[in-house]
Amino acid sequence: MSEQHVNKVTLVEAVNMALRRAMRDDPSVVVLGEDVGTNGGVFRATLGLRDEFGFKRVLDTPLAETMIGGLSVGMAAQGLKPVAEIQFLGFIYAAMEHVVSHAARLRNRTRGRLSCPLVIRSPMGAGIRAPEHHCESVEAMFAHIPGLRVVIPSSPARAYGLLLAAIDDPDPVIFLEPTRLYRMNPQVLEDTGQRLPLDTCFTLREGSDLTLISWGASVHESLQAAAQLAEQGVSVEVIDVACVKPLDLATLEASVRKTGRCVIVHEAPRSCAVGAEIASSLYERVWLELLAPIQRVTAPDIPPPLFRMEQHYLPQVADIVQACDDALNYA
Amino acid sequence: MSEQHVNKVTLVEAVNMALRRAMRDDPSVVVLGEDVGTNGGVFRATLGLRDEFGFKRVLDTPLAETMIGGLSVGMAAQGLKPVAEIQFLGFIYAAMEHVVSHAARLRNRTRGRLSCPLVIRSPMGAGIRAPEHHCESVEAMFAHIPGLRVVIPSSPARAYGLLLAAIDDPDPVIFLEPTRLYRMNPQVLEDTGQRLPLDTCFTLREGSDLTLISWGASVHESLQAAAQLAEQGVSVEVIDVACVKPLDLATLEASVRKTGRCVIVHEAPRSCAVGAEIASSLYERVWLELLAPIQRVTAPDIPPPLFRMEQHYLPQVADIVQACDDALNYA
Amino acid sequence: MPLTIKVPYTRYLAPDGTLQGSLPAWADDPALLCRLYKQMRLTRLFDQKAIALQRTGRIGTYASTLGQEAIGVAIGELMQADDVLVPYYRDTAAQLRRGVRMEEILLYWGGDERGCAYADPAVQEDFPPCVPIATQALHACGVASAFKIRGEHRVAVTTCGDGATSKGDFLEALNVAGAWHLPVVFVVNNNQWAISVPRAMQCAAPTLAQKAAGAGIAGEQVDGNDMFAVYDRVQAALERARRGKGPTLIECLSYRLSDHTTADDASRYRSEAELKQAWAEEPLKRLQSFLVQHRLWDESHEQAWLSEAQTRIQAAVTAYEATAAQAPADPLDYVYAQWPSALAEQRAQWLERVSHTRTQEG
Amino acid sequence: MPLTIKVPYTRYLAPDGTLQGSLPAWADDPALLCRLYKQMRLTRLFDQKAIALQRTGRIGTYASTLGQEAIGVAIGELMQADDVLVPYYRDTAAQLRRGVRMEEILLYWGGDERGCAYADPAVQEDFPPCVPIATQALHACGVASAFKIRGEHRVAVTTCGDGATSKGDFLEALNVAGAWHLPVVFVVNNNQWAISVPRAMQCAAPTLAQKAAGAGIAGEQVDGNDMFAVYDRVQAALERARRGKGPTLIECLSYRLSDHTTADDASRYRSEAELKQAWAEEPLKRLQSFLVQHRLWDESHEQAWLSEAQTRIQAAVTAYEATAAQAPADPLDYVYAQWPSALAEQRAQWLERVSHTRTQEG
Ligand SMILES: Cc1ncc(C[n+]2csc(CCOP(=O)(O)OP(=O)(O)O)c2C)c(N)n1
Ligand SMILES: Cc1ncc(C[n+]2csc(CCOP(=O)(O)OP(=O)(O)O)c2C)c(N)n1
Ligand SMILES: [Mg+2]
Ligand SMILES: [Mg+2]
Repeated sequence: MSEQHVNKVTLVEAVNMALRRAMRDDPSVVVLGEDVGTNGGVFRATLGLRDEFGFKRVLDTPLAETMIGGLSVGMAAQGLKPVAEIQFLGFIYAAMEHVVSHAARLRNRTRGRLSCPLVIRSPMGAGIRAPEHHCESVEAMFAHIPGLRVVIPSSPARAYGLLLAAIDDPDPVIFLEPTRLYRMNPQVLEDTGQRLPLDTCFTLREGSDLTLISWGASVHESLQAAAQLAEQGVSVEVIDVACVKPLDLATLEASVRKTGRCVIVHEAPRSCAVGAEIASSLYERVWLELLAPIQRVTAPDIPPPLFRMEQHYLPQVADIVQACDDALNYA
Repeated sequence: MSEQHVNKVTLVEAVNMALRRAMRDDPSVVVLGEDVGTNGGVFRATLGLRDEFGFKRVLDTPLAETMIGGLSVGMAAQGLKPVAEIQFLGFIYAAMEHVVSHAARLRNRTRGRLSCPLVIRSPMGAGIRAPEHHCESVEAMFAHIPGLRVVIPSSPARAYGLLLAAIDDPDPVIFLEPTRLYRMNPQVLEDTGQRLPLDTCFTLREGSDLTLISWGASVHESLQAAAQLAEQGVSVEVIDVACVKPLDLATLEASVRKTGRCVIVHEAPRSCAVGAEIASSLYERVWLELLAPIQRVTAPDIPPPLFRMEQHYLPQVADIVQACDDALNYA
Repeated sequence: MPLTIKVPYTRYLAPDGTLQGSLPAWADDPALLCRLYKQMRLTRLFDQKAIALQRTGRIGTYASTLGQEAIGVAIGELMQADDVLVPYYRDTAAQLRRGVRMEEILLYWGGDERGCAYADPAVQEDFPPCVPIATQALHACGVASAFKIRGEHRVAVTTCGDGATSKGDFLEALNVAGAWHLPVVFVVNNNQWAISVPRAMQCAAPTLAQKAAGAGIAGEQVDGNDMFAVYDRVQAALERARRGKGPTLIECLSYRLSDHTTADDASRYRSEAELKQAWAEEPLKRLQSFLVQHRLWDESHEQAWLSEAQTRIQAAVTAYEATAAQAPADPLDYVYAQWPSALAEQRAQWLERVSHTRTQEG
Repeated sequence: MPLTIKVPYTRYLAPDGTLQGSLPAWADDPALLCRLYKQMRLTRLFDQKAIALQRTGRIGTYASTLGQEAIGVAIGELMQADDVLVPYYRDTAAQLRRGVRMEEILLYWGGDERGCAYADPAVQEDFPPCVPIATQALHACGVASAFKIRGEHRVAVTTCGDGATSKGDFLEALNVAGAWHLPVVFVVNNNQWAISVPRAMQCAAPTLAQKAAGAGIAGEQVDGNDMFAVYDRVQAALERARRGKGPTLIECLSYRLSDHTTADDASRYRSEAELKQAWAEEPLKRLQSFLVQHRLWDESHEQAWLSEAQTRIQAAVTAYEATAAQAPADPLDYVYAQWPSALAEQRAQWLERVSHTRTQEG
């Protein structure tokens, strides 16, 4: 097939494709949020949806995140499938009460009489030279909450398949899209409607010496680190967790059982992040098989700096390689 | 000294004593929240403060947690030391944006020009047969946020000394008070104004066979478990973490280095809780000295059930003893 | 010229039950009026029973509806079955009339989630009582949005207290209801107190109804102790909403005759005199006086109804107390549609633990 | 009778700079008027420079203040040094006049926290630009509470956009300001757009000023392109607040002549015709016309000021670009008053990492 016939899409285009597919296939899917209509979203994730599906299914909301959260709960309880956009993850806090106290609990509270099949999409992460609050990675705050699913795609294909699955899912899903990857590495992607599972990790590269676990934008650096290490003859297995709540520990466990060494990479500040849960769960399961302590490569426990210092904040390929070396050379 | 001269105070009375002491010593301390004035708070933590310090320093707010959070930020930036009460931890989410995006960052954002010396007090935890949302233990959501301190006392003396220190502290402190302990185990406590450090754990019982780490109401069951195990000749060291952010890992590390075994107990749901951070940090530090994997005794990953099933949700003494046995008998 | 505002106010019955002016046409229906009164009486008796059960430890904390019966009963009576009620925790009156069963209400306050499962088909889509203040107002807007998106002529009705009107959720809800012209009715039960905080400290505006102005929606006050006033205005608001004419905010002026909940002691913060005055204006006696004055009701009716009501309530209490324990897996089975395989281990542990404890307890 | 409301509106200057009626007494001060005009012109030139710097990658995303100069300059001019400004991100105009330096504003948008450290003593207690919409309104209430608690006759002034008036924070702020009678002035810069969402979709009320009614505070509209109107009403509101007469909400009707930020393309969602109309009403030209008509200003004044302004701006850009890199520890040193010993290890790692990267980069 010649280059020009190949339909390469970026991650943000894949999100758009999934939204369009879901809305075509299921009339109960509605999209709402700030600037999602005429403007197609500040990143263009909802581009063209208003034209195709009209004002009733693509709703520009007033500027109020609490309202976006609460409205989605009410719509979902009515059997709609709202896909709400929070413009940046740093603005989700006002919606927290509705996510934690209602979306995550309505089914349990009513013993299944009502439920909350909503998706909250939000761009996440640093590295795009954006202003303050446009760089957050607070997936851990949601991953702590029973009743939620938290999904973070790291490629166009996974964005497409996971978003479709998230919209199908009968329970609330927080769907976080790494802005740094929005326009990186376009992939060939057919609009097949094929879902990806919400309860398994994705092994992106097989290896036998060390397991490199990551999610979101850091998967990108993790793959680069694995490639560098391969040149040195080290065989690294790279796993994209993708669904950080609930966690598919079985896949992670099997890999670490095989390799005996593990490095976890994430962009969120270190303390009480998802990396801690993965590490402690793995220790509980494979303690005797571990050949070295699990390393965490993370942002430090500081707020994301404004963009001049942003590069220092984010885990770099060199940091990951270093951590892998440490694990590999552990006495 | 005869019984009747001993001044025994409960945890909630100790909180009241500390607030009164702080307000007497420092005119910049003000108390605000729902029902904190005339009513003295729904648990009576602020009892009598309105009478002593007047309307200007003990402020009944309108019913709006976002407002309580935002107002406290503004007051604190002006050099007041607001001590805000969120009536129950389950109602703090609406204040989250102000805590995370402002309180935790104002100093950093202005390179020290402005700061946020506020305290947010809130009753936490299950076990008092209260309605839904009155039983939350979401300390992990705050412990993940750089710029915050998160403090949880588990005795009247620690409530008193830590609250005074929290009010002194030049940065924002989330101060969580276990309702289950509010009226349990009164202690002799003098109103000396003595502060306790915000950066160290408290070793409540020394031991050599196993380290039992907990905080909040679970400290109570942990001590009981240690007593039971002592009867069987097992020497358990019990540590109250008390300050879950930042974490005094040095004390925990030293203890586990000594005992070689560790059990962590908390009331929050398991996934991505503070227990995970403690466990992974300890593994990183004392991996070679550990004689068994670290056990976590926690609530399951479900919302706190209404009170009929509450007892099953909370970690029980028997669960802790069992986990200790498992650690002790690890092959 | 400063900003000026005028807010409509409706009252038909004076506190002593005498008429002020003439009644609207719908009120010329003795059967309806007696039904409303009987439902209010039933509600109050049930409320008393719930408090008694709490005092003896057979349910947990309970929020009394004493003094708010006109509001809830009117709402419950007027809504159609396929409308959706999005209530707060002080809505026993409306919920009972909608079809929620007494034993369900007891189960809920008795610490059992099955109390919100609702057996009656008429309330399948109703929300359970909402505890986080004012959040329900937004859920109602979501429900109303769903109606509008699907082109259905249904209405969402949501209730809250005076305190709730200070919370952003309530105000954001009014705003989106206005911006989207949603079929939703907001009923504020202004019972003058938010726990210990009096209405005057909650807001400097003379009425809460005028919060509607900022959202560009209809707003009005009614005497919430006057069943005629509440019924009339709620009916009009439902009608408007159903016909696509937009949302309404109705502020009902009432009084919380009870403590905030059974965990509260209102004598700490409000005066005997105020309470006494409020009792003189309460809704049940007022409607009863009217009915008696117009010979629609008498002592024998009253006795007959009291006895039937008590029988029903006792049956509900018996049913409540006979409810079997929850299945051990219940607290897990409804967290997700399907318990995640990733958490299989936790499930096993939980089941073992619950059955172990139950065995021990005998 | 439905709820009715009347909102005051103030305008002195027609779009062509001609007077409508007579000016207030304070306006009889040519020096003041010229100073205001010059400050507006300086602001606009600086704004243009900032956009140019963004286009060439020398600062990051920038939110233009084009078309909002009358509002910001009036606020900055009228506030006393010990009042506190709690601005949002589109407040370059007010901040500059208050004493924030141009190079600080560039540093901030250039991705450097030192841009909010503010060297000028007059702005030591001012807040930095607030990004999370409407949250600043509550901070201003907190600041005003502090003034009131300490018995100080100072005022907190906070600004926000039209979109911000939908967010709970804004509405909760109005409410507590009313309930507590706080010395705070809320200035809404209603520039008709919240990114791509037009004013009409934000709220069904005909004015945003009437949101004051729900909080029981003063509210009014002014022509935000008319410096006389803005100045007059902000002055009155500051005066009221300072004298303990309570808060005011002022809605300034203006227009966002720029894209939302440099990351936005407004041509995607609004018409050329609308923009053209807005240019005909813009504030700078309007005041200039008035001044020229009254012989207070002429082309030679204009040229002289343009050249001085450009010199100042160029000096600021030079200072900005000459700013030394942050110390490696900066991002850690202000997270807490003292870096926690518990995190000592992270500090060491960070410092090593930054210095390592810097060395590599040369
Ligand atoms: C968000 C939130 N904050 C605080 C509480 C605790 N609380 C329960 S009821 C109540 C007062 C509510 O007063 P009002 O809205 O007037 O309703 P009422 O109980 O008087 O009917 C408070 C503060 C809560 N349930 N939710
Ligand atoms: C809480 C929050 N939500 C969303 C955003 C993203 N955002 C930035 S500006 C803006 C529009 C603001 O419009 P308006 O209040 O009218 O102010 P303007 O920019 O027009 O001056 C939005 C949605 C944000 N900064 N904060
Ligand atoms: Mg009330
Ligand atoms: Mg705007």
